[in-house]
Amino acid sequence: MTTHSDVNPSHGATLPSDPKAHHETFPWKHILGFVLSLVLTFAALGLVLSAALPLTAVIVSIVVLAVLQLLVQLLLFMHLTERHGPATHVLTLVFGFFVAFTIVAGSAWIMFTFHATVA
Amino acid sequence: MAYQLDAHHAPVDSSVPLEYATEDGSLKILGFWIFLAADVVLFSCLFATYIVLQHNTYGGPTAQQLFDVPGFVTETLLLLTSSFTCGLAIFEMHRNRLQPMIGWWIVTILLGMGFVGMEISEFAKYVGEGANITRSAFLSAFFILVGTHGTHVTIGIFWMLGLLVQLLRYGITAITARKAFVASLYWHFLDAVWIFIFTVVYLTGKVS
Amino acid sequence: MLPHYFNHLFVTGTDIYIADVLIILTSLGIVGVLTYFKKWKWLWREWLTTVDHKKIGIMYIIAATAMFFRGGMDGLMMRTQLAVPNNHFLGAEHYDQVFTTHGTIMILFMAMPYLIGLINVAMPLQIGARDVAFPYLNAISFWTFFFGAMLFNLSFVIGGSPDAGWTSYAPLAGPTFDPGPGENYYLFGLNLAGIGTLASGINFLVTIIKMRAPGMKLMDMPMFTWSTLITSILIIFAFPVLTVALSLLTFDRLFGSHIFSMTHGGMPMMWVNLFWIWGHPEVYIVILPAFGILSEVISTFSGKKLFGYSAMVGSMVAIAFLSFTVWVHHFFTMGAGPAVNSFFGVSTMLIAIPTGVKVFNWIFTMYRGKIRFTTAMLWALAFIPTFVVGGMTGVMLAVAPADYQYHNSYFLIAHFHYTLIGGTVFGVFAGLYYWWPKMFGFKLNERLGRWNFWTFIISFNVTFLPMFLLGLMGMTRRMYTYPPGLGWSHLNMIETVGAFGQAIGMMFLAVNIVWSIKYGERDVTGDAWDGRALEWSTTSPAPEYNFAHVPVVYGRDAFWDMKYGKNREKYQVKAKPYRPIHMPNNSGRPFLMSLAFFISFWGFVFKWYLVGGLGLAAVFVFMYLRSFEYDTDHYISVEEIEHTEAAAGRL
Amino acid sequence: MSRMLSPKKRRGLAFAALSASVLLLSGCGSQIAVLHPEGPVARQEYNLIIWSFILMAFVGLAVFILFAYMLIKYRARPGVEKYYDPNLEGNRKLEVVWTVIPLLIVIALAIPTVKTTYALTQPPVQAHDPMEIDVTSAAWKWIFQYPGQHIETVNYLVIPTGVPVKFILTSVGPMNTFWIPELGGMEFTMPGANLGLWLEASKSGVYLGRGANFSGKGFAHMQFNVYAKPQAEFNQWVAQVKAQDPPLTMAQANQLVNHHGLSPILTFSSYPAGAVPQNQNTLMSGM
Repeated sequence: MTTHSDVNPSHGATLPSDPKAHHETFPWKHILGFVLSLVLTFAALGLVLSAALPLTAVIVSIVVLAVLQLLVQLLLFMHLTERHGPATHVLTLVFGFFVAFTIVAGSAWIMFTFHATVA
Repeated sequence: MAYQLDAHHAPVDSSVPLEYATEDGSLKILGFWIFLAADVVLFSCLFATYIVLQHNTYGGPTAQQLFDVPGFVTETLLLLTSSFTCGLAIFEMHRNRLQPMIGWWIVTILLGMGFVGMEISEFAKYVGEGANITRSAFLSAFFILVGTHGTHVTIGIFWMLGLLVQLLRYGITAITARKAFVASLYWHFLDAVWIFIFTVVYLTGKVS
Repeated sequence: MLPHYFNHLFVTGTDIYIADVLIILTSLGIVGVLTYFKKWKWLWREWLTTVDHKKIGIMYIIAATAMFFRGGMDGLMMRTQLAVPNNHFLGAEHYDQVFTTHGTIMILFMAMPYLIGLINVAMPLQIGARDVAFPYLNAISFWTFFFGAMLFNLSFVIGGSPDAGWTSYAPLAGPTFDPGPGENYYLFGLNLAGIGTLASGINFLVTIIKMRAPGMKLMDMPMFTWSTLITSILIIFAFPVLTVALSLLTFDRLFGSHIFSMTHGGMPMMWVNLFWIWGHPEVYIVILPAFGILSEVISTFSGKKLFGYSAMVGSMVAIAFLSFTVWVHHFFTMGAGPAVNSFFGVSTMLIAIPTGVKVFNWIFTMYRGKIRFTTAMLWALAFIPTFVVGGMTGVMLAVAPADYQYHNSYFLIAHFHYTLIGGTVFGVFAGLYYWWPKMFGFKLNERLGRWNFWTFIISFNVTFLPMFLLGLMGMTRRMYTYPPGLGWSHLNMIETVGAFGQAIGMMFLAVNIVWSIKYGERDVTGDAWDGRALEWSTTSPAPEYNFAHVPVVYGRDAFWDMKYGKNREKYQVKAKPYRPIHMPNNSGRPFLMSLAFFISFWGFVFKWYLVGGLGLAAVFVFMYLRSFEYDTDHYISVEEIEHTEAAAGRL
Repeated sequence: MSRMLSPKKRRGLAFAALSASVLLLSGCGSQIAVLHPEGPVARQEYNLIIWSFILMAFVGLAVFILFAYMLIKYRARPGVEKYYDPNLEGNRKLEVVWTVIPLLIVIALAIPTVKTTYALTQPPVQAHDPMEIDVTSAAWKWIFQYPGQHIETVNYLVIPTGVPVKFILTSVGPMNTFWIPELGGMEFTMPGANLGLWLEASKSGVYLGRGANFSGKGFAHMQFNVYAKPQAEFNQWVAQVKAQDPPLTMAQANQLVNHHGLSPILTFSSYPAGAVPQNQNTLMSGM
């Protein structure tokens, strides 16, 4: 996080900008993102319909593909990396993913093992 | 509304994208990112519930029997495309071109409506087959997870319609740009959530 | 069309009639006074429509105080019933309602709003800001909390209170075992208040990240502001979980889904799981701000810098992280297998380490200080040993196999009252006495304060210390009665005496407030306690705009530095001329929108879907109106600033 | 720091206070059930309770003594100025000390915790063949079925001493927990799930059991006696039940489950196969 107060632009250039991003005349990033998202979607669908891999491998692969798609949305569409001041939103989002992972993995772990209390 | 400033007018900083140009704009965009992070957690709870209950069909239809591949693939394509067109609208906004921006904005809304329409007919079909929310824990979790996403999308459509009116009325200003940008964040986010529904609910349902 | 329980819409029973009469009389009294003194317009303009963080904070504190008395009455009723074995003061059903409302109100409608109120009052002032980042949203937060609390309380007279415990475990709280509207009140009341809480979390986080006075680095912030930052993060990631849990149970109750039901493949344990994923961070949401208050108060009244500032920050961050990984310790006995229990047991014990670090740092903040025993300091000091007892028994509870013997027993009840009263409530009282002059411009009386303190703290221990023993004797929570001959009777009687002692202690607080309004020492300097952070650098109470000039900060303990520190010269720059100050407009919409929420959710409680739907539609209309509103702010003119500052003797 | 009590003195003081409080707690009459374990499970839990109490008391005393010392020594009084140092803001060494010592204490507590957690999933004494009892909580009564003996009791329990008993717990109503403090800690009863709990009574006697998780109106009355008898007497009791008591009919079984109310003590010489909720806990198929 920045060590300067970023409340007042007139106090100094605390809002860095990326002028390049705003002079593009053709939406290359968006088209790349769209193509990638289609490719990833159909790859996942193909994996499931072809039934070529064992069950666990299929599930792991399609979850990985979904995570890649999430990155496509965040990086190519949502301007996640554009920084105007400290990257608080990135930190918050990362912590959100940590909590989300804890909830999903933790719940599955707890709920699927709770019959096994006695040997 | 830059409450911090002793300036006479809220300054407009031309070195950053228009949506960040006012202090208020950058506060609200940060606030909305944080809201999205909270929404990640909200959906993760619904996903956790679905994952825990997905096999508890209680003699009712299973995911494998219920889901229809062409249907959910079409829904996915509609939403993916709308996310793309929404990105294009913001791209045009950054180039300060109102007409194309509004054009892509309207396309996005229409694609969103198509998605919601398909989802409603999908739900209606299931209910018609007796696979309603009261049939089993699996179906309860399914309808609530997918329905929550659908509700988010519906709210997004009304939101974007409201902004459409404001864009037509005021054009691209620091305020409308910020509002449109925030709505676009929401829309892309819902697309990302759908990808996980596509993967965890529909694809996994077909595979196991 | 009318639901079957329409017939018993109004709850019957002697005490309920008394409550009805009291509520009607109080309401008539308030209406009468307002009308007689022609204060309606004042109430609307100055309070109901305000977006000023200080006024919103005060409204939170007033509401929380009212809820404290309501929850306290519940506590007294419980203790009266349990004073002797086989008592018939309350029946089982009535007792069940009373402990349910006691727990829910104390956690969600007393502890949280007290702390959020104090945060609202002090945090923006501490960082030298003019308001929070989203003042309009702040008003929505308050009013949704307020109407959520009102909805929950309405159950007492219309429809019947919830009676499945504040934890509301399914399937007991499901439609089969609890068909009446009481449980719906719980679900909708909490969900409404939860909306406001989430918004507060986002609001405070953005405020702290983006609106600190120029020069104030994150590691320069007062510890209370740090605790607010961490708490906000916990709120943001914990409250969505509560929203989901409540909504899922609502679906089960209203629309016949089977998430938590006993049949059709539902899993009641999933409720327990989700509830505590929220519930454990919630515990830290109500304790971390109290930690922050404690740091401020101990440092101020020891006349010293906080000992181990970085460690204090680091330990809060560690606690926040760990708080999301310990939730199973609330249900070790639910048989999730030894691996799960071991993991969550050890992760729980780890929390003791950062907590211990904080305790030692507080103690060493007093080392080589000059300790002034004001009432605020007394509450803060009492916090330490009391919270240590709570914390140590917490570690004992984390020992999973031992927890099999403590779970749901009075040992657990004693433990969490030591943390929540010894921690949160003592912290809140310390904060109230400390920031009172900043809020109202006069101090509370110290002598009455000491009476308040000593009566309460002695009675508190008389009430809760015996509970540890009762738990080990096998007494479980939520028993409305018990037979004689188990050795429980004397201890229960002692506890009841203690409970009434606490009530007397609270009466001293009420008397103190009334007395001090009339005779309390005015704070004309703005610096009532020789304070350290920026809130003491402006007038008491602070003007609408907080600071005529936004302060520039050169390090920690900015105001202390300004008065005595090495940067004294830097702070004494010549005052620039005033410039107009940009402020948000007041708005009645947050109030009206929350009222629409209230009406809508009240409709849903009784499954009157038309009322529910229309209310929700009204909420959306208000949102749309806001979206189309462009005239949202105004400027305070230089003349007005000069006038205000002159009146405060600051020109 | 050197002005405070010497380490030796401090340790002595801590030990004295500690032993006093342990004596106070354990010598306080047999009514403190948790501190009077009558079986191997309860005993293991008791040992952990005492060990954690000792560790915590050590920490607690250190805190209380330091706290009192600071309050007395540095209170605002004439002469305090000579110590006063408003700019003191930390001490790395001390901070390391009060991070590392708690960490060691946590380790000292975590190891036996994990060990015991795993140990309690095994039958406590392997010498005897274990027996099984199916426990069902209903609104608001306890139903005990003995699959080995094929008899059923309501609201009381008879077990042989010295024999590990595997309780299979479920519920046909709200959740509850099954708790016999003198024999060991509690475990949940939940509809739709079978949880297991090992307990054993070392000697004969009557122990009090109760439901410990709130389950509605009749919750406070969900108390039951556990009669622990030597194996021979237990067998005799079973034979007597078989000879004297009526069999449970399906209609009666349904009545017990569906009627929400209290129940007197009941005994049945047999029960129908359909009356075992433990056999029906499957979530996937609807039957």
